Amino acid sequence: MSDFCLEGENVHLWRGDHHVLRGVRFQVRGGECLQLTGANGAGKTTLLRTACGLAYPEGGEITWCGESIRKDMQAFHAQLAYLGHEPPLKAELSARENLEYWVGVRRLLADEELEHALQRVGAQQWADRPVRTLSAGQKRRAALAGLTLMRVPLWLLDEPTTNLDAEGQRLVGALIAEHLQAGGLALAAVHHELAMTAGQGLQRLELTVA
Amino acid sequence: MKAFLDMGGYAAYVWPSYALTLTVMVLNIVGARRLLKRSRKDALRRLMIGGTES
Amino acid sequence: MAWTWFHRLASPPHIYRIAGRLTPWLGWPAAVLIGGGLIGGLVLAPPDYQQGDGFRIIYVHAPSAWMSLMVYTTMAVAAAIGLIWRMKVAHAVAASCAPIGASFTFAALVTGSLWGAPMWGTYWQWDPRLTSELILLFLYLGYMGLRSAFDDVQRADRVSAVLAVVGVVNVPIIHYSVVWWNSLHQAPSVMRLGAPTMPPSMLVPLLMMLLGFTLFFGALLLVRLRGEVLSRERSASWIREALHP
Amino acid sequence: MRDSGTMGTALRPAFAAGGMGGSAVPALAAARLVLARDLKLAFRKRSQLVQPLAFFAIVTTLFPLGVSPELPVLRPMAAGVVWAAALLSSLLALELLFRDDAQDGTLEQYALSGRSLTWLLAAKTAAHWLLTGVPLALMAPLAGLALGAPGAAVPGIVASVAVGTVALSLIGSIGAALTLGIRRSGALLSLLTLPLDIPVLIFGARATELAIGGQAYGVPVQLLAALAVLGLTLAPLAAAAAVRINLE
Repeated sequence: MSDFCLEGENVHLWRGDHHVLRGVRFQVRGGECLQLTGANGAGKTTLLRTACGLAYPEGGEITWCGESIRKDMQAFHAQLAYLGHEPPLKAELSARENLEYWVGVRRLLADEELEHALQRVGAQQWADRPVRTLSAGQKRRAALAGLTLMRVPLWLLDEPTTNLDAEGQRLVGALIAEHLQAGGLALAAVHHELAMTAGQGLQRLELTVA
Repeated sequence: MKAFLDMGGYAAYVWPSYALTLTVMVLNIVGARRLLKRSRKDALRRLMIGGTES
Repeated sequence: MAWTWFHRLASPPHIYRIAGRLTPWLGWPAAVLIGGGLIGGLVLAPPDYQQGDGFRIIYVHAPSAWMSLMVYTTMAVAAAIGLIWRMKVAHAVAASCAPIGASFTFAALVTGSLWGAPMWGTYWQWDPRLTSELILLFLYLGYMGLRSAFDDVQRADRVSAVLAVVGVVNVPIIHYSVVWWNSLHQAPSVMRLGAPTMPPSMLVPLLMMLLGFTLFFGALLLVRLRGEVLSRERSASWIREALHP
Repeated sequence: MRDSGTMGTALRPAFAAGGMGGSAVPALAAARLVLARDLKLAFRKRSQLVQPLAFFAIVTTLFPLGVSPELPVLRPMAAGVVWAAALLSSLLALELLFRDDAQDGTLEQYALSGRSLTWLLAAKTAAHWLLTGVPLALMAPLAGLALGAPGAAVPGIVASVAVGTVALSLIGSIGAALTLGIRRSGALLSLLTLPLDIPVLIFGARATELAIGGQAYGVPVQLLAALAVLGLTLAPLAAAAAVRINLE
């Protein structure tokens, strides 16, 4: 239903003397989610950072919709949302304020939208408390709300279920499934399989330690 | 010869200048050679460990 | 295409081989020129009518000062090339430049102070040339400090390259601001460098020294460059070739 | 079970900033938001705001104690003292310029926002200036008066420090961006930044000196402004390049 497509072709990357990514290949199309699995140090995070253009591969190429992501990096970035290990939230601001600034840098945000997203992750109760007072799981949920608010086709998620309870993990699965159904695509580094209905669009790529 | 060494009374300034500059040059030569030698040794060590990688 | 030629020239094995072969071609002429310049400067050149034999310091001070700026510029240009084209060899050149440049900046500073001492009656004056040279030394030290703060050579290369480029934009600004500052407070420098009024017997040794130092820098750079290129290289095949001929 | 298995029922408009939606934020508006965020954060953590100013006050106090309490002795050095203190205070706050944002991943989000990182960093630097440069410009005359400057010198001191700190913040942003990935970067940051700050020090101290002497200080202030403009065009670019490299 959509022609979005993220592809990695023979990607090589070193960290110092360590050959982390050794000719990695992948292809994710609209409606698909690629789970990256592998032991610690296998390069899951590195591959995510390479896919979004933060890290520069020494060999191979990443393409978005058939064009190298290096061609117009800014336009490519406008189409992706990256969620790293730590939710990018300021401890001194409330969850709501954090989302206003974080998402606001990218797009105009209507109040109802923000309200809806906060509700979706179950944040109504604590949306106005300083992030400093929130639990790790609540922070993660706030970050997920930010993710849905970006309204971008490409999600890059690094361990999206960390610190989440069983219900939170199902929430991640549901959000991704919804995203895929709308034609989006996702690349997720995971330790445990995502809690998603098997079948539509779920793929796996196993990375190994050098 | 003595007049030459005396440098018209400026010996205390001229000779240290030349000595220092030449020392800097010699140290540079030694430093550069040592760097090359160490890099060679490191590269060989990596060859031993890395085996046939790429 | 011109570009493939450019990249093959800049490929590490090629550079390693060429640099090794070229070193003596720069090193020996440098030695001859510097030796000739020394004799010309210390023996053949007549004493200056004002500064007597004290002016002979020019034959080591001026080339050192020239090196300090020339090496910094080389470093910045190499760093910019490395940043723009992601060329490892260019970064290796920049890395090789810093310690050479810093050491000659130090030499220029000390010889300048020794030159000024009999004229001023003190070893240190806030003379604009010396002050600029001192700041340049700080720039070198900052560059080397930044480089050594990173474990990853790749990152050290790129971060310090940004600093080198920023620094080279600033060098003229710093120089002119220091001259401007100095003109408000004291008389101009006693160090006249490369004055066009010099008689040939004084000028020729100076030119020999300048050229000799430049070639010497080239030779040093090539030796260091080989080391830096080796330490950046991961592909084993050519290292094996290069080290076991 | 509220959250799971409800796919499709939620409102999900098409992707907004994906090149088809028109609601993407222009660079300037995004930069303004970054500026507002930094200001709000600073006022939530007031102690960090006050520290550079207290530092400035202490440094200027050291000179009468260390040199002489007599104003005729202090007056000739007042300009230099004020500027050296301003330089060091501005430097003190620099280490924090990008540190927090780098640690919590905000900088990464900026780099991946699809907005110009140069603009966003320029906005952060503007916030740094508003939070340290402006208060310093307001405090500098007090220090000047305490060191024997006449009351008529106040406008000149404020003008020179206000303009000079713009350049200091910009130059400093490069240093802060370069040392982003280094733990305990304080000393290195000073070593990188201070030599580049020297022209600002020279022109700034000269303008202040002229103001204290009751003379026209227009020329050095114009030179300071020229440095600030040059910094404005180049520093955010260099800082953005350095941040990208450190995020790599």
